[in-house]
Amino acid sequence: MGILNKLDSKVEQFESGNIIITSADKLLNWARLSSMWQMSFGLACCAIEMMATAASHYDLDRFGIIPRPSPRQSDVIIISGTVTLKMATRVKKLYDQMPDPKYVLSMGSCSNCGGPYWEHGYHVLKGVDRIIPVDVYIPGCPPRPEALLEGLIHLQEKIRSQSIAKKVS
Amino acid sequence: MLSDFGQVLVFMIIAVAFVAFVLLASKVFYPKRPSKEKLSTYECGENTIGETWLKFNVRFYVVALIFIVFDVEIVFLFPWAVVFREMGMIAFVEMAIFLIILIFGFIYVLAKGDLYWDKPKPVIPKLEREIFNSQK
Amino acid sequence: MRKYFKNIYLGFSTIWIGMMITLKHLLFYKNITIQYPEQRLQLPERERNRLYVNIDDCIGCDQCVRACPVNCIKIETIKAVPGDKVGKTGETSAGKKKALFVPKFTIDFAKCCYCELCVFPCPTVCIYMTDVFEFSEFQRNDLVYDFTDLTKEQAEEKRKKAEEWALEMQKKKEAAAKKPPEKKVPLKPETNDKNKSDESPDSKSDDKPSKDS
Amino acid sequence: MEQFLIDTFGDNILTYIIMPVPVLIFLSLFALGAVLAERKVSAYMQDRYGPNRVGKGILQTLADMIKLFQKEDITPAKADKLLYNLAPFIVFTATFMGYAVIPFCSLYIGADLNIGIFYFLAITSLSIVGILIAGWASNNKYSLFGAMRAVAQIISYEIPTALAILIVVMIAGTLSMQEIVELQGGGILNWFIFGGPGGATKYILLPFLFAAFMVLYISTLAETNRTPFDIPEAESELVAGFHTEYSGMKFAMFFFAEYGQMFAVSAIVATLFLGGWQSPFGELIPVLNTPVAQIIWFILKGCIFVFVQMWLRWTLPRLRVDQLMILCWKYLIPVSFINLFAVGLYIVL
Amino acid sequence: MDISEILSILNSVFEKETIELKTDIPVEPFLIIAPSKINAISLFLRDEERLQFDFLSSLSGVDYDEENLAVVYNLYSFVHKHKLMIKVIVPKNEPNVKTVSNIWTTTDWHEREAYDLFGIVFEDHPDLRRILLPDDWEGYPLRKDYKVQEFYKGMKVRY
Amino acid sequence: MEVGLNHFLIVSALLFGIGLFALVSRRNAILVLMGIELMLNAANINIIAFSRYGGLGVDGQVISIFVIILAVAEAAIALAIVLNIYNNFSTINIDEVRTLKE
Amino acid sequence: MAELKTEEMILNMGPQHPSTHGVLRLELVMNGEIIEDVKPHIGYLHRCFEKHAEAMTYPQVIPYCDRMDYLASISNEFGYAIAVEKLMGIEVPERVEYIRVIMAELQRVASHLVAIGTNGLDIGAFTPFLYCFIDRERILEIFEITCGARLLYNYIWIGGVSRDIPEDFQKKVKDFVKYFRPRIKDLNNLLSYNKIFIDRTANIGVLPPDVAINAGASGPTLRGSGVKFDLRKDDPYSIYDKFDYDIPVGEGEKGTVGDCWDRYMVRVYEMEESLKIIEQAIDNIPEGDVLSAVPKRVRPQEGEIYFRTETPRGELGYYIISDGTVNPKRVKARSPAFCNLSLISQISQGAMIADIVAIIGSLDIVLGEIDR
Amino acid sequence: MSLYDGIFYAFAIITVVSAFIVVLSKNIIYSAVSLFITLFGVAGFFVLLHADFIAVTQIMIYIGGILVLLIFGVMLTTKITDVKLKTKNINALTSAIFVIGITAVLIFIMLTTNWKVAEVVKYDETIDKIGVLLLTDYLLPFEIASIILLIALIGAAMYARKSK
Ligand code: SF4
Ligand code: SF4
Ligand code: SF4
Repeated sequence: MGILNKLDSKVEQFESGNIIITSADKLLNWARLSSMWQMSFGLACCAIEMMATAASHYDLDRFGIIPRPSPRQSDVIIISGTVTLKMATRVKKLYDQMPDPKYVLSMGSCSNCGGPYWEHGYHVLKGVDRIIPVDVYIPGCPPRPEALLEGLIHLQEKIRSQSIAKKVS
Repeated sequence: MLSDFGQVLVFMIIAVAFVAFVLLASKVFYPKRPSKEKLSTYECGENTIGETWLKFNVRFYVVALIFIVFDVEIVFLFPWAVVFREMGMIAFVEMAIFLIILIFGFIYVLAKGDLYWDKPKPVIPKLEREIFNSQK
Repeated sequence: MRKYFKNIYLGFSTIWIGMMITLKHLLFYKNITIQYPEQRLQLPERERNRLYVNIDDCIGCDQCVRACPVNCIKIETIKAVPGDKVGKTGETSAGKKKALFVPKFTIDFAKCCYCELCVFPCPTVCIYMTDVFEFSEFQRNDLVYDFTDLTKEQAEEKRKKAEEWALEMQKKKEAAAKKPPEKKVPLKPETNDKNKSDESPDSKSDDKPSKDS
Repeated sequence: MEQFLIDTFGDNILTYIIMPVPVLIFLSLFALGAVLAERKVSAYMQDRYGPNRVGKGILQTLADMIKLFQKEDITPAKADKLLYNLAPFIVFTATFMGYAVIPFCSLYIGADLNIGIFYFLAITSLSIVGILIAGWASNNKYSLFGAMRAVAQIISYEIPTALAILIVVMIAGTLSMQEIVELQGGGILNWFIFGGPGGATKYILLPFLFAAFMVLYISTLAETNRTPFDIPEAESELVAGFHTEYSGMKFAMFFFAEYGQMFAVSAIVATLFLGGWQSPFGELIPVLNTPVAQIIWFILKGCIFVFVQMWLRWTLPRLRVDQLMILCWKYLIPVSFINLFAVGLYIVL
Repeated sequence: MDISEILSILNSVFEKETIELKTDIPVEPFLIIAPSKINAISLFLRDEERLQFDFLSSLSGVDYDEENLAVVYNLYSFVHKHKLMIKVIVPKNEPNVKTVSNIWTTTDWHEREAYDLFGIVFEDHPDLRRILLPDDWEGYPLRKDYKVQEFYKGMKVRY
Repeated sequence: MEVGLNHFLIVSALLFGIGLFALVSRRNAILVLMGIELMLNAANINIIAFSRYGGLGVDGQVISIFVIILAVAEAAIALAIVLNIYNNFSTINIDEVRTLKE
Repeated sequence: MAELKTEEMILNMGPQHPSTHGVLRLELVMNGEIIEDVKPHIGYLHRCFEKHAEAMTYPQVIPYCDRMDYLASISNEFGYAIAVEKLMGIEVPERVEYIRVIMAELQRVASHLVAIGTNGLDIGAFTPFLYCFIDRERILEIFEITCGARLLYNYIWIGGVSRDIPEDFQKKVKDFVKYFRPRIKDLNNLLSYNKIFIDRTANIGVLPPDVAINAGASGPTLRGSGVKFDLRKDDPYSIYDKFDYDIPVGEGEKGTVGDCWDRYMVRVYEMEESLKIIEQAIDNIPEGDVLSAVPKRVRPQEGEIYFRTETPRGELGYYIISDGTVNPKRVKARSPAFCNLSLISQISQGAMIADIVAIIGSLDIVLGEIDR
Repeated sequence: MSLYDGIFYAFAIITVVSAFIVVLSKNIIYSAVSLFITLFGVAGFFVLLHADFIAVTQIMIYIGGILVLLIFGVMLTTKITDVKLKTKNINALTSAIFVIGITAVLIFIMLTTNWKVAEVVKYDETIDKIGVLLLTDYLLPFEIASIILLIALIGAAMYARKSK
């Protein structure tokens, strides 16, 4: 049991015809990509832009994204800001506590690779991908709300290409 | 009457069956990748300190207690309300006595403050010594 | 007792007022949401987003690198051999002579903090900020942009040329001035040294190129 | 409905089994719609659009459901497996059983118990046990806290609810939901909020009935844990309350039950005070009093109350737990008692 | 009130050696106080009728020079609206300063921060732990000779 | 066999027995209370059964309401006492309390 | 009140918690619902600002200043720029001063809007929060046309501002002021005077003035306790002494002086005062060049300075030591939120778990500034 | 076997089994949950005995009230992960024999007694009859009940207050 266990977690550019995309796939992917509940979790300056994105002007809810306070009910974690070494273990724990399938958006330079702090920041984790697998990197410091939305759309594309079927070579 | 309750039973069975069906069906689909971290208790990203044992307030109990007394009272009130129109004044007086006795109890617990939840008891911080008074 | 009723009154009235405000918004206010992928804001011209380097105009003067607080610009330059034209015309659009090849001009947008400090000191106004912000990637390395117009082979060739020429010059100089032998021309163009900082981030005190700009 | 089924299938067990199905379908559709409506209403109140990208937004909740369907269902290692899994059953079942006595129209009621409203009151309290178990079994501080608070809140507000219901029962003299609705036939002025059928003197009761109506509405709000009474799941304090640890479909069941309850209590309020499925025009316009129209009236009335619930939720801050209790014990219950006596006096005199 | 007046008030109570006035460094003049005396002098500064420095703006640790660390106190008086800057200089190998957290509660965290980042030990501080960095961090990062550790809990620190 | 009075009586007797078992064998005060509740329930079944089959009529039901009230009063007071015991002895094990008292 | 005998429960709030405003972690020692002690743990966002400042040249520090208090970047730059200017003895042109003040006041409004909104959100009111963000967005728009960024501006430079104001700047600002006044009224009706909100915040987290001063509180937190102290008035910098405005202080209108409601309300009033300043300044911006005083090389003489300004959160002081090179020897930022937060364990004793949320909200902390 | 009988047996099995779990379970919360089922089953019996009002009262008071009170009691006095939660049965054997004896005797008496079985009374509406009876024949117990409740209320509140 657990059909979705086979869900590939890495993006692979499938060549067309390589894979049987069933309509079930489509339905499941569609549901996942259109209802990404985000874990309400902010770290630093980028979190403010994330809040602005969720606010009326940009409205994350349009994409079906609502913040959930508990990781148990969220699908996507937006790492919005500087991950410090003190925080890193917690971020990892929170990520771990999310149920599969789950996605990670790295928002802003800091979580991409330490950003402005990459050089002298003795206490800054240089990129959140050192602890958890990141799906989409959104550049910017902070990224504009639109950039976050674009990243989300990017992530949706990635989800769209996922499949539960085995690859047929 | 029995058939009506039978209907209620059917409602219950359908509800249970529905939940069971949905949960089982989802079990077929969802991925299972448990790990130690994933199964650990959520506490804002921290490890839990101590037991999940809350020092519960007695208020919880007192509320339940008072509720149950009122519950019983309500159980009496319903048949009373149904026959109220037919019985008229007698019913009213009898119930009034009944209620007033209980309301007395209610007022007692109310006055004693048993019903109030824990109010915040703010401790206003103080300095050991007055050192500043020009602004007042 | 009066307080009791006042509380009830206040409760209802303030809740009512609040509800009227939200109702007003529900019914009469225009939605202000920008429906992003379909609808876009007109971004102001000063918008600070992804940098763009017009490499045709770049003279490889290194000013932007020194100004950057984050050290996310990396430039390598190769001295042009006399007679070798840099770029198509050998000049910037303003007509300034270009003397350096720029075989490597990368900006790591994963690090950049979009502060615009690199834009102002550029003498040829060839590095500037655009309003492109939609460039999220699946891989972090894709966020490192290289603006150079030279291919690797070309760069290699130019480098060799420059080295040969430098060697030649050195020999010439040695021949010309045998008496003061200490005065050596460095093998590589000076600018190259300053770009090493990225390899040793924590020895911050001396390799910071922008120290005395 | 029942008669119709008996005609179709004969008087066998199948008849009874089919009866709840419309309710289940309605409940599912309602939950899907209400979640979406809630998001839309809140969005428009906040000058934004709300979900509008998934099939123009209409399919949003469907997508949510299918997504929750695929989500891993985590049972925390420290949780009590058996009870943890049992809780959603109890909560959902309790909610659904409440629907058995809600009269949707003159022909359809799940089970026309002659003690219908009393039954409703009792059966909704079953979910208390579910909540307690959920909170306890999760072995999470927030959950337990949330559960205890939820229970304390629900049971305290059951008293004013019952007292407010009693007022209607006193006037109606019956506990059967269907009969209560039938008594309110004949136009808007016969609704119990206007004193039910009766002479002109009934208007003396108007303030009391209105007070009872308010009490009932407020306490049902509290019983369904809606803002401003959503302390058990107050995000800013207790993360997600008793279902903090629940994920996937089990969480969806709680969600489902919550929205189901929203409509159930709204329907009860509508039934008791606003004439249930009765058309406001009575028999004046007979077309508006056919069973189909009745269903529409009923759902409309219910939905209005659901809308007010949403409206309140997106306007108000939430109370603190002690204030909530004070509101119940110090305001609602005394008011209800006074109501009770006043209405009683009116009737006997 | 001028700093020299403050100095003269202080001098009338405390020994001259413990307090030193520096005016040659722009922009602000300041007093240098012996580390052991800081507590007593602070108390005096706060409670003396004419001074009443009831507000401590800032307490900063400084890597002063090769051998010394310093603690800088910026005081302000809400009553008299005057400011004062005090420095305490301690050697790096034995950076002990008396705490003033019993005088201004705000210094509680400030001192912890100075301890955290410079390793200045505040004697008699009620709860001298690291505040910003995790408890198991090595070294005092704001010292000029700080070398960042290679790994922290298995995570690489450097880029 | 047609379900009749005896069936109900047997179930009630079983419940009573189980409740009694809790009463005599369990040492947790709250479990003892649960046992008592079981026994009261058994009694109630009896009363109602007789009210239906024994010609007791609705009177039986009224009586059972009073039984329930007694159960409520008993549970309320007993639990309050249990709380007090717990508060004083930090345990609700009856035996332990007994020994602690001495 | 003696409770049932059990050991105390420790509840973790944060670092991921919806209402700790970022990565703050509070360890609550609870007795039932009553909080006996609060142990704040900070440093989850320690980004080594002071270390960076030592490695940067003076102008390069400014982007990092921005990132300290990311809700009030302009104010952060402002203080730093003035401090360095003082150290170097630069006189900035009048026009620059005006622009800076307008920007700083706009920033103050924007920052208070977030503070107010999140305070409401903590209490459970979601809609006012979004209304605040809508209004804030209007301010960001002004910032964006001026300096191109929405959040972290790098606008105020040492000796000037990075760019002159655009043409329609004045009009936009005036529009905003006109638009915003009635919105404050709406906000008050919707949130500030709501009975539930008052009940939740009045008499909670009372901070007496002497304790506040002793603990180093500043800004609205201090003024909420009734202390009329604002650096713009009491230790004027830039051109704040030219304007006419009030300093609102908490008066205990709904409860005790210094409670959460007072602190909250001080911010609301302050927004109106800021509007006043903006109105007075916007029409009087003198002509001139904004970059004329910007030095080519920023290399202050050896010296040190402690300079403080009033940011939306309170007294932000920069202690800068220059050793005569292009890099500062030490930059210490005395952050207001750091001091304000240190008060929390004092003022939340005996509060309930729901109150602590209100208290955090009313302190208006920004973790970036606390941890730096 | 009619449907009625089937339902009866189902309820009987559920009730008795869960009652067994109540007393035998090591985990007191499990006991409470099984008590929930038992009480529910008893309510089912009441329905089968045409005592609908009593059945609902049973749900309302026992499940909504007493059971919650019991669970609160458990939570207030017992640590959840505590070993003490897992109370064990002492001298289970002797008491089991004793109890089985008594139960057997009871059942024997019940089965052998020739109960006077009257005509099965048919009534559909019990609630108004109950109402009338309460206000007439059972008036005195009714009023006394209020006093008992009053005493319970005040007494329990006092006890609870003392334990604070
Ligand atoms: S990327 Fe920039 S805006 Fe985002 S957290 Fe880092 S410094 Fe702040
Ligand atoms: S914008 Fe700032 S961080 Fe980015 S390259 Fe230019 S100077 Fe460096
Ligand atoms: S400053 Fe301008 S010209 Fe100089 S290297 Fe940079 S981009 Fe090229």
